[in-house]
Amino acid sequence: MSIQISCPHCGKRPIEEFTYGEIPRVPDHITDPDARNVDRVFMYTNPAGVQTERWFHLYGCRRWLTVRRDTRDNQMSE
Amino acid sequence: MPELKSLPFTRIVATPMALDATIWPAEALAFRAANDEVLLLASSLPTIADPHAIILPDSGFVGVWLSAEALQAIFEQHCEWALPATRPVFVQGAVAGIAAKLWLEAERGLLIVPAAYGHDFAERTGLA
Amino acid sequence: MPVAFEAGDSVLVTLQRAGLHPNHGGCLCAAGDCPHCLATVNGVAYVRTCQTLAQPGMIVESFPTDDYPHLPPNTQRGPTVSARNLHCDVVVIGMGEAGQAAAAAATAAGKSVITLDDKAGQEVVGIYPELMVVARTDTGMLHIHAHDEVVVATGAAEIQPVAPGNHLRGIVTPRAATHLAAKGVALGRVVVVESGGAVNLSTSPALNIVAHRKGQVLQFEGLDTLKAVVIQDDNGLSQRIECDTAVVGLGFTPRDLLVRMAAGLKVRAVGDAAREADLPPCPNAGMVCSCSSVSAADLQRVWDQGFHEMELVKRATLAGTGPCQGVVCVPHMRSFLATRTAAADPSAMPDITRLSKVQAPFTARPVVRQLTLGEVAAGAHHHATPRTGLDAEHRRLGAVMDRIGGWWRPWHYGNPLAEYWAVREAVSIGDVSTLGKMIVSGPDTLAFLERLYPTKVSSIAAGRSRYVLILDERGYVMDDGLICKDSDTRYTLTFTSGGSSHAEMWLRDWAEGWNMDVRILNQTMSLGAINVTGPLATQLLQRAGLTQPYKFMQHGHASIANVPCRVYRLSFTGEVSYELHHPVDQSAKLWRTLMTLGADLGIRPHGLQTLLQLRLEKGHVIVGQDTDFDSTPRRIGMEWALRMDKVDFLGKPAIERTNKTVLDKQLVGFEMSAPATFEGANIMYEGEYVGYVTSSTHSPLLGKVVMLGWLKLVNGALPSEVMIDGRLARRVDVPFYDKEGGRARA
Amino acid sequence: MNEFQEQKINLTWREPKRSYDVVIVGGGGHGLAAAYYLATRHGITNVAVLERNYIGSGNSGRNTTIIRANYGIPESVKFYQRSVDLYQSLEAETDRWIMHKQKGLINIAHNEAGLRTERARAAVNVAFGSKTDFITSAEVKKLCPQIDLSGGGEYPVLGASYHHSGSTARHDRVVWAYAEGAMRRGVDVHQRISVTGMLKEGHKVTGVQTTAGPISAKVVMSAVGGQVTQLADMAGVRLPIRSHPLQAFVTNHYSLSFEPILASPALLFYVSQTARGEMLMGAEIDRQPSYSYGTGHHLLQTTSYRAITLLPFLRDLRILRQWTGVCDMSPDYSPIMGFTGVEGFVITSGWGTWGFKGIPASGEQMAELIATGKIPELIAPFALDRFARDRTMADRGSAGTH
Repeated sequence: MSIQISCPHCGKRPIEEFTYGEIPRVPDHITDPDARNVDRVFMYTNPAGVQTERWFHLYGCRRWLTVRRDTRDNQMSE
Repeated sequence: MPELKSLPFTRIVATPMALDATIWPAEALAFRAANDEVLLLASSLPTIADPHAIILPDSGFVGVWLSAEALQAIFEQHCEWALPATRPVFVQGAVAGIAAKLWLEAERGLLIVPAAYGHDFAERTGLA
Repeated sequence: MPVAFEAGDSVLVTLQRAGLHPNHGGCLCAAGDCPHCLATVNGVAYVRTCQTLAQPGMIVESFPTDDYPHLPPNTQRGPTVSARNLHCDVVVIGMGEAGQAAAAAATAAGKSVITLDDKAGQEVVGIYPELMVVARTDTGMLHIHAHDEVVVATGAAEIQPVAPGNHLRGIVTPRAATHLAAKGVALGRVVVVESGGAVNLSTSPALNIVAHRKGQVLQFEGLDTLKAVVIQDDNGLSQRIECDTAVVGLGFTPRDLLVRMAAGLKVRAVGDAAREADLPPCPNAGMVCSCSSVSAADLQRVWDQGFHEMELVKRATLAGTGPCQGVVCVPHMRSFLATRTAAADPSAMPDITRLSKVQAPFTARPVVRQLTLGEVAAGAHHHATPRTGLDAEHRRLGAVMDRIGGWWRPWHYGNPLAEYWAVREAVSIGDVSTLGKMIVSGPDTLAFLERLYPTKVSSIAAGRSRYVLILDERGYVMDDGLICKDSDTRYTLTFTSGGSSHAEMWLRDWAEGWNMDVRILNQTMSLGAINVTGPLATQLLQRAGLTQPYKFMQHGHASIANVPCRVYRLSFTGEVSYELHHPVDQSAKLWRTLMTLGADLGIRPHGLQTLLQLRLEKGHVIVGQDTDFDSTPRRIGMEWALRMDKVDFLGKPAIERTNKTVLDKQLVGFEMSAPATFEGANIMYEGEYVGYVTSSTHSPLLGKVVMLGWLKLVNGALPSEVMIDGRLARRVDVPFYDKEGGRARA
Repeated sequence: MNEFQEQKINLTWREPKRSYDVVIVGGGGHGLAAAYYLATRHGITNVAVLERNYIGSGNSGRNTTIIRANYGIPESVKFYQRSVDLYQSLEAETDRWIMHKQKGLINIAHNEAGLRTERARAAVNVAFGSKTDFITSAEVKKLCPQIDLSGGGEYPVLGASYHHSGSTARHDRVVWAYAEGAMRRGVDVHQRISVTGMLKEGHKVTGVQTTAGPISAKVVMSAVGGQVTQLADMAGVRLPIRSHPLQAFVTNHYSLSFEPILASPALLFYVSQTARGEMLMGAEIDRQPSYSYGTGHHLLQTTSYRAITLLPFLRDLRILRQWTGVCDMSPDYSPIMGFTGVEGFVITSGWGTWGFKGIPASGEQMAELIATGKIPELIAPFALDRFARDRTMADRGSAGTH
């Protein structure tokens, strides 16, 4: 096993059972619609720290769940 | 060797509230696959209090009843995650690299996988 | 040469008893730390003989002297052992005093404990996230999942001497001397040298100790085998003592690799594994790293070249990159660097008692104990490829099967040309069970789909279907499929086989993101689907029980061959086609009945190869084959599938944005004379590369080659004649066949 | 003394100055190569390379050392072929042994889709000056006698593309050859200095704030791998980058007898034998973005399983060590090179899992860009603004991980 994700429906399972998703965030200072669209679909915050992300439990309930994960050490906080 | 057989499930997708309130037929096995989804093994259908519920027969899963010992042997070799101690219990997750569903009773259990993976699952777990 | 052994002897003890050294020479530790007893055992090289029990018939080979071991010849398949998953609260690694105490304490606290010990043949390979301890045993792999903590009680390794001649046979650590003596191995005349580490061999009365000195070994003398040691005492006086075995004590370094690689995990070292490392004297001559043949002189040379950090010295000399992973050389490298750093900068003078001033050992990385690929692979599987309900049927019919779009599918049944003509002139069936099939139901269904799809969903009538492009947020074509309206609050959606695995995630993600009151059911693997296609398709289905006629793009329920079917009238091949979606456990029954009923109509099944040929004649795009990452509807010439007058749909802002740029390339059709070129062929125009062919086939019916391909605009226009495979090809409008579409609607 | 020990390199360390013409952030292959080419091709030597750890400590020291140009789109083939050419002459140019060895790279197809991809790869490679042939499974067997063409009965070998110039070189030595060559010409390389911010005048970048104090520069170039998003953020630039771990492992040393580099895009696995005789294996990136250098057992387990499917002899080899690098992936799997829209700040990034093979060409082209202030034609398609301009560089051929 490696990193585990807690699925609220199924319980703790290895990360390999899940598919990664992400919540794009566009900074407020980008106001031009085209620039906002480019940022939304291509740019990433890519933080070295905690980020909120979505995982789909492909091998279990087949539903999305939301966790907060520290990208430096993969610690999950929710 | 016991083999995987098609299971006559009914698949029900409805609001979690409607599923919570449903009274399942006696002797039915109702597996809560997700908050809003139930896999039902029963001879009759209950009323679901959701006018938009999707209720359909589903032959897409195969399964096999195995003794607790036989299941234990499979899990030990092919399942990385810990099974809960309570019985009876319904759990889901990867077994032998395939999405499996398990209904565990005290002395036996039902092991369920999508029919599309039945061949591989049987081969990997020695059920074939 | 056969060697006798006693039950319980390690291979090392067995060899030593016979007067053999497993690996030509070097100090032995007999404790699994050093590389000097490595040998090839039963064809597996790099086995620690001190950790391996001797077995009858075992074949032990020492290393070739002038090369590494040969690659083994194995041709057998699969992992060599199986894996077991175990769960507990606490894992204790190492069953010495500290380990036993830790295990007892955990047990007393009501924890479930699993203990692992080298001496019991359990070699811990690594500690991984979520406290998974991986151990190899001779009977298989253990994957132990600890819920509370892992206790590392692996003790300490003895530091080995570095001096000229330390590659000879006859040098052992104090522990090894004790162990070998206890096993009755004759060590001859023994000289004991305490070089900073206390040596107490009084428990081994069998030893013939001829001298016991404090000081440093200046030299180990001998050709292959030790003949004498030269010792310098603390007063600087040196003495040469003849002997057969030298026992040198230099202190200890904790066996803490497992702890260091598990930084951030609940892993605790106890006992000697938690002790501070002793630091040996700065090595001046002799072999520092025998795994990579790095001498003290080599360390000095790279220091002089400007390599002053542990990691850089490691990389420049390769010290520490061999089988023992630095256990032997790291203490000496640290001592060397601390001494040189101090000499270069007096203010950095290292205090030997305060190791914080000495550079840390290099990063600890798995695997701590070596194991073969065949062992580590235990319990692994390939990504499983799903099979349709007709899989056995295809194989029975002799189909060539291929992994296509993530499924096992029939490529052809031995005669693709006959399959082709069956569709064009009679009737044929094909397995399309792999299509994505999703039901969406609920009060928000229409609003949801309207926002998801670029078509005007509200204009689809109940009982009708519409072909749709599926876009991602970037405005790129992600998939295509059908929207089929069942009722105002319920729709069935189909996706391509390749897109089906993604479809459910995609629908649920947006339904949640937009907070839509919908229920979603994925029926992809629950329903089989058979495409009945050809001019005689309707006739065949009437024989099978179809009572009502279906118009093009109409759908409904019917019993076909006594199987409850959802019938979709459509066409991908260009001929009249019906898709029959049915319970997957009845696929074979339906298939066989249709084959029987159609026998006199000339029915044949068709595989994917033929289907791809038929659709290409119709110019239908295969998402993923003809499209690329950046395929906007404009680039693939399918803007007709968008309703830009809708308020919003997924990808609309991106389409509006990209539409402002100048069009650079388009997916277009080409024709040329036979033979067909391969898919991927370059398209050239006036000697310049202008694109490539994505689909290509020779059309039996049209008697020419038809293709789809990406074509760059040259000076703002699409070239009308290009060179493909060195031959002239003409750009033409698609479809190539039945341009009016009359055949599909018949 | 082993034959692979470093003999010739002499590294010269100097105290940092307060001001340079060019400050390069990141002392890996890309940063040091740019410094080297600035010095050797353009005579610009008032240059500092800042490395927060030791040189080559990031992905330059954590890769699988493969050099190739068998990409899937013309722009990439041309760019990487330039890198292949520069690598081939690097030993002669620097008089330093980088252990460069041409081995040939076999990319195996296991199904019809794979055959289509490999045929297409060969065609576009040849069109743009890179030598790649489509070969049959029998020819694969000739080049790699150890292969099980049935793929363990699971993944049969149907054909392959064979990239003649597929090569390897010792990663550390490439780093040191560039470092020494730059140092010898006056470039300063500083280890253990971290950049903590940008010096700015308005939106313009005028230098870097570091753990060793402020350092001003006319041009700041990011050659950072791993935490490039944070660095670009300091300059006010948003990047389309996600950083993913990539793991690899080696076996012990064995007698040299595995000639080619062998890759299976379908099995997501590749292998070569190093000059020292280790079998070096890699797989796909971890799916979740992360900066963790931690290694997992799952990767080792599944990659070993895939490896022995094609090469059963690997079954009895002992694994020595596994490690992890952090790869900056762009949305179209192509690198990002050039101007950033912020004056004084240029970037070479998005190297994904192909950073090592891009080092010479990236260094050379970025040096030219800095020296001339103009975008060289070879890297113009890789500009950051391609996403906004709808000119992405989707490269199916780079989706392999080696």
